[in-house]
Amino acid sequence: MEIKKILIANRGEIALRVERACRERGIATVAVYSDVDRAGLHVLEADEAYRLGAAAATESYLRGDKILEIAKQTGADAIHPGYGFLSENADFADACERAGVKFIGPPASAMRALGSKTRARQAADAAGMPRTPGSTTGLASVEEALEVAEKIGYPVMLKAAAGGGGKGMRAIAKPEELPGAFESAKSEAERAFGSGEVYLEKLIEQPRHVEIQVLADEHGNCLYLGERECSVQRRHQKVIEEAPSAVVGAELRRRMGEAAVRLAQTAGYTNAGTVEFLLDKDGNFYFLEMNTRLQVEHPVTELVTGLDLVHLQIDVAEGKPLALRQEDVTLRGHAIECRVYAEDPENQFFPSPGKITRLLQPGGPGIREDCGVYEGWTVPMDYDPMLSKLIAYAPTREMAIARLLRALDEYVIGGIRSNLGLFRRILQDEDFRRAAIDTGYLDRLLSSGPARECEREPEVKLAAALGAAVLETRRTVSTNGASGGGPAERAWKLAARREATR
Amino acid sequence: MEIKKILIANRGEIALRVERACRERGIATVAVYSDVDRAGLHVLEADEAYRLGAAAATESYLRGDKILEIAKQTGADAIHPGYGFLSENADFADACERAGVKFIGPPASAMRALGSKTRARQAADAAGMPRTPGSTTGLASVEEALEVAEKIGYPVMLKAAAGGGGKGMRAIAKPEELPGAFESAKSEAERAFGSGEVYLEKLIEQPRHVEIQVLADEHGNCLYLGERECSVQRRHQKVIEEAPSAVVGAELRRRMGEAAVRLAQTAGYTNAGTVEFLLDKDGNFYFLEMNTRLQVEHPVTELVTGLDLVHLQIDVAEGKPLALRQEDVTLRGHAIECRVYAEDPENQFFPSPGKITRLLQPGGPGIREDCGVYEGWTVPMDYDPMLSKLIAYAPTREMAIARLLRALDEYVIGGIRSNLGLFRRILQDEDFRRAAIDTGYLDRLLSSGPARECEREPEVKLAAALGAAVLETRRTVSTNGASGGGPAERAWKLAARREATR
Amino acid sequence: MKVYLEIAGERREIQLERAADGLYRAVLDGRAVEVHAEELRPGVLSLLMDGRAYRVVAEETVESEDWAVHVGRERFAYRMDDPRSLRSRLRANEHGDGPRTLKASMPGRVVRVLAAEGDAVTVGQGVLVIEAMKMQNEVKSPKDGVVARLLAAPGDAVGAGQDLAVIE
Amino acid sequence: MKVYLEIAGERREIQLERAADGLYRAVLDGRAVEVHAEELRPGVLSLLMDGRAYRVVAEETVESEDWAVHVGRERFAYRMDDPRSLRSRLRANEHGDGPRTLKASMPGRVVRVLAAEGDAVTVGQGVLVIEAMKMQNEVKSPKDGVVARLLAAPGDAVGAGQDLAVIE
Repeated sequence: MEIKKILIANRGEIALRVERACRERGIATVAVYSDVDRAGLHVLEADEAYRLGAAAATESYLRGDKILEIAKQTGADAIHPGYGFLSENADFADACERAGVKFIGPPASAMRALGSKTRARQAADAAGMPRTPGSTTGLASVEEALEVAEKIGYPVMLKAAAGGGGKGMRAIAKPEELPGAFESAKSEAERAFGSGEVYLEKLIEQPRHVEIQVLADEHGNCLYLGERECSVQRRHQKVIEEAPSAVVGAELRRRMGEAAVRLAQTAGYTNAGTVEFLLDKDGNFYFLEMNTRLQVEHPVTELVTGLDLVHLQIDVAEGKPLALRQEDVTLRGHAIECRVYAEDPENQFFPSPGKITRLLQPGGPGIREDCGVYEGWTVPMDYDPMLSKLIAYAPTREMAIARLLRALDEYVIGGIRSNLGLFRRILQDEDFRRAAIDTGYLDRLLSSGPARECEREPEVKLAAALGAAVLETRRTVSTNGASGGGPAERAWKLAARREATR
Repeated sequence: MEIKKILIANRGEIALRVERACRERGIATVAVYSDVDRAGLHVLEADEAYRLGAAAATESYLRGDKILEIAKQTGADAIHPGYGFLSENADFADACERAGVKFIGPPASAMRALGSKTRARQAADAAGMPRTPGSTTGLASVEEALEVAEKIGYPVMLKAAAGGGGKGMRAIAKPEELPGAFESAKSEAERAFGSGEVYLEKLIEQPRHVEIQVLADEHGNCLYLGERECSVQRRHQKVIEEAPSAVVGAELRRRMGEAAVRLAQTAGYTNAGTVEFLLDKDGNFYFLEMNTRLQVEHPVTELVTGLDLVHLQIDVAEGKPLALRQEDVTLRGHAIECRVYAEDPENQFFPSPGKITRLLQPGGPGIREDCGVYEGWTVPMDYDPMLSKLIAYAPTREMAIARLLRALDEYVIGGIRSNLGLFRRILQDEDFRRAAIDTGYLDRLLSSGPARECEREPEVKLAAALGAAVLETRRTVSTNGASGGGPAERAWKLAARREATR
Repeated sequence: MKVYLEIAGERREIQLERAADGLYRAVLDGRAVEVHAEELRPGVLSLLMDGRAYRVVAEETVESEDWAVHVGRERFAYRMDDPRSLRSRLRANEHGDGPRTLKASMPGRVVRVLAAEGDAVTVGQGVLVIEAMKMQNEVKSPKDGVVARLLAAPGDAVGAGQDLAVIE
Repeated sequence: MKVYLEIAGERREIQLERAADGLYRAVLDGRAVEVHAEELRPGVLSLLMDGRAYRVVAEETVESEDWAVHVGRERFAYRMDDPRSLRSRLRANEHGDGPRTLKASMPGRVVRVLAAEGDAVTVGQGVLVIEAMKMQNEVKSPKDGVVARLLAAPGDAVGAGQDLAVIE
């Protein structure tokens, strides 16, 4: 089946990224948007665009019914869900199938088999792949929890089966802590996910987060496309991802890859997916969970494999058998991605939505930016605060780090705060540079105090003062300000507005 | 020797590209600029910047004396010449050496050995590499020319030994044409290059232009980094370049590569260089000339090899032995570059300098742009009209073409004319798509008449009319125009200016 | 508000009414259309018309009276045709049988003058040669007539749109 | 022209004189410097000072009174300190012992109000909680005092810079 038109049920950079792939294939695109996204790039660059509703995701990007209706009305053959929103919603995938619209992702059955963490752990056992010791079904009582914990040994992790983002998760060092944690985790999970199912697993100390990209066609073929290391996390959210991992060699890669492929095949998985592992200090890996969609960090895999995952997703959705064999997949060079967020590192990473009044974007050799914003865009407060993904590719990890630092120097985001400075700090950190990272790395770095202020050179301070003065005088003398007006003009507007609203 | 500071004796995208590499290595950069380039990006992004003189290249970028003086005063360890300007000037390289400033390029002796086409042909013979049949020394008389032509057989090419850009070049089909052509080519060469030396070679019919990138260190090691196909040319100027060539297989690549390496080693070549060949229909290749510098089209080689040529150039200049062996050099995927020029394809490709009033640049997966301009930049009329190099990388040639077309759709250059439309035409052309190209391809395409106007869809025409109307009304009602002012405001300014200058 | 324009070789009369934030009701050559326009940054419009999305980018040409919009990959030159508009009035001066001014279409340097003041010239005949970026271009007479004035001499640097000669 | 500003924690007095196109002679805290400034596009300056090149980018914050310039990778917040400037006058209202207005530092939604009108509050005490992008932030009192007025209620959407409460 040749796909002629795709509705993209998403927004921001990922919607634009899918649109670009579609245009490269001559596939028409249908964008959907909420009220605050009318001026979004994904609307600008689509062939068709339709309004979903108000800003809240529940009124817009989570409205599977409306989205499917638009797909039918516009004659879209397929829906690409991106990541987040409806991308792992098995009911939506089912509804698409019933409506005869191809959902670009795995079948609902595979999503369900892997969506619950306890069921995924059962699938892992069925596939004969290592996972953390612990339960594979929900815990019925505190007593059962204590029993399991005793068997696997403390410290243990209590986790919500439906979990995500660290909610309903508790690390437990000794038996006395378990009863209280059990109750609070259960009720937190109940509130967050509508399911209080929790289970126990052995806590792996200082693990690395290493994940395997898999790709399966609808004819039983499944490949692994190398690993990504995502150990740099803050509150269980990935901040920097890279490929390959500095500590994964060919043999470990093959073993993890083959395990991931077995899991996917056991669950009848198709299309792109990611199997997440914890990797301990001794090189043992443990199945963590499977993400049944394209991931935010897929570009690092694309850069080191030379493949295009969205094109491959569409190939698979069209029913084509994979044109690649496992031995055709080779890794070359090193890629690192920074998730650029509208958040203020100096203010507990609080989100910083608002208007981007100044944007200078980096470029040049080895730099890819998957970006969904532009100068003048107002970052809505209603969604994930990711602005852009800045990715560097270079022959070696060391050069990729240097290249990213160079690109960060070129990058200016004004009007809102961003975490660009955080990346500079990490990329210059000795531990990161020698790849001595684990999932606790970033929290340790941040709790070690604020970034050491490098002594600013007097000339730079002088240039800043003179630059500010020159800009101010230009603003003042110009009768016709620049777009948006200079500071002086804005101050005037601000005063006028206040007068008006008094 | 570790290089700490580099002066970049160039402008535009290549100066910026070298600055970026330097910043990635922690090397300080010194920019130089002519009066019309004060607002150039290479000045903005440098650590230091010094004025050379008036716009004309002879007053600025060709002033080796001034440039070397600045290098000495700023304590620069090395000079990167980019391409063009002083990059193949052996006297300048000599002067650098005498001044103790490292010239990032081959030694003057190698430049001299390969700079004259007749001497380069002698070097090719010494290296035992195939070249076109014909003379290897200047022709003393018409009689000698007739004799040589008789021996190699018509049609023949008469060429200037010091030539470039097609000057002093004549294709000759039969003996009667030779005497006239001999005199006119000689005097044209004398005027253009200060040397009337001409020689004869057999004309290869419908050849492809295929060149080999070589890289040699100062310890006798030399590698070839695959080939580039540059057959799409207009008046002997490359328009589109790609790597690899669709018609070069592994065996031919090895033979051409080894021949190129032999030539470089015979001439004592170091650093990056390019050996150009003609490739005939039967797969025979003939040495054409060697370019003793980094080429405009080096990015396509970088994308398919995963290497960074400017970093490698600096490594070599620092005296490091090459860390790569020939078997480490592998090609993956396909890259195509478009040279974006300020020229008007609808007006005989006349240059179109002036202010870029609107610039929307493409991006996303697989797109690299090495660009030296920005919205608001005034393209000077004094230099080469290249604005930017747009490069697409993809797993296959077909996908790279589709990706470039997608990127071209995203690209808008306003205020001046550009050749973006020409690339769309070539990339959609059936012959180009099946790689049925030779150095005469583009001239044939262009002489086949103007681009077939695709019938514009009525909706697009409607959108254009409504868009224009909306923009016009917004301009009219806005009391405070956007940056630069709207059309209406500009019309007013234009009128006011006329009044003032009357 | 009524807008008259000449675009893609067609004259259009557009009645435009702003209905709500960004929404316009238009009557174009008698046909009613609704269009939603969002200006992302000055000169860059996102247009939605019946579900179809268009990127319309205004090309601002600084020194000329030819405007253009880019819709997707296509460029549409246009002229405002409102007889009341200043622009139309400016343009009107350039038409008719009166004197016509030759202008430089791009910045460059005058390298040759091919006709002297008082010479008769025919339409299409070269009057001056300008060089930029090492290429030469002939500036041609737009009509049959006489070179009334030469405003540039060999060696002069000229800017785009600068007057070069007047043909009567 | 004289400019007073507070930047990187230092007060600077800058006497600025435009000498030629782009060239300024400045006296900064008594020291004479020459600087060449080229504005590439609004807010983006190329500064040359004694051969050193700096990229100075003005950050335009729409709804706030804090300005900043980015020089290379560093961001410098600054305030104009000219007593005659409107901006300084605006800011003066916010200082001293008088009533102080609590403002939203970013757009969001008020989810909780932690103090009622008439309540005494101490410096640093939370007065309201705002949520944006699924994260919550306490808005704290800038001084010891009494909540004179509450200008927002739970559920209200607020814009950046919007007044939330007055502390007297």
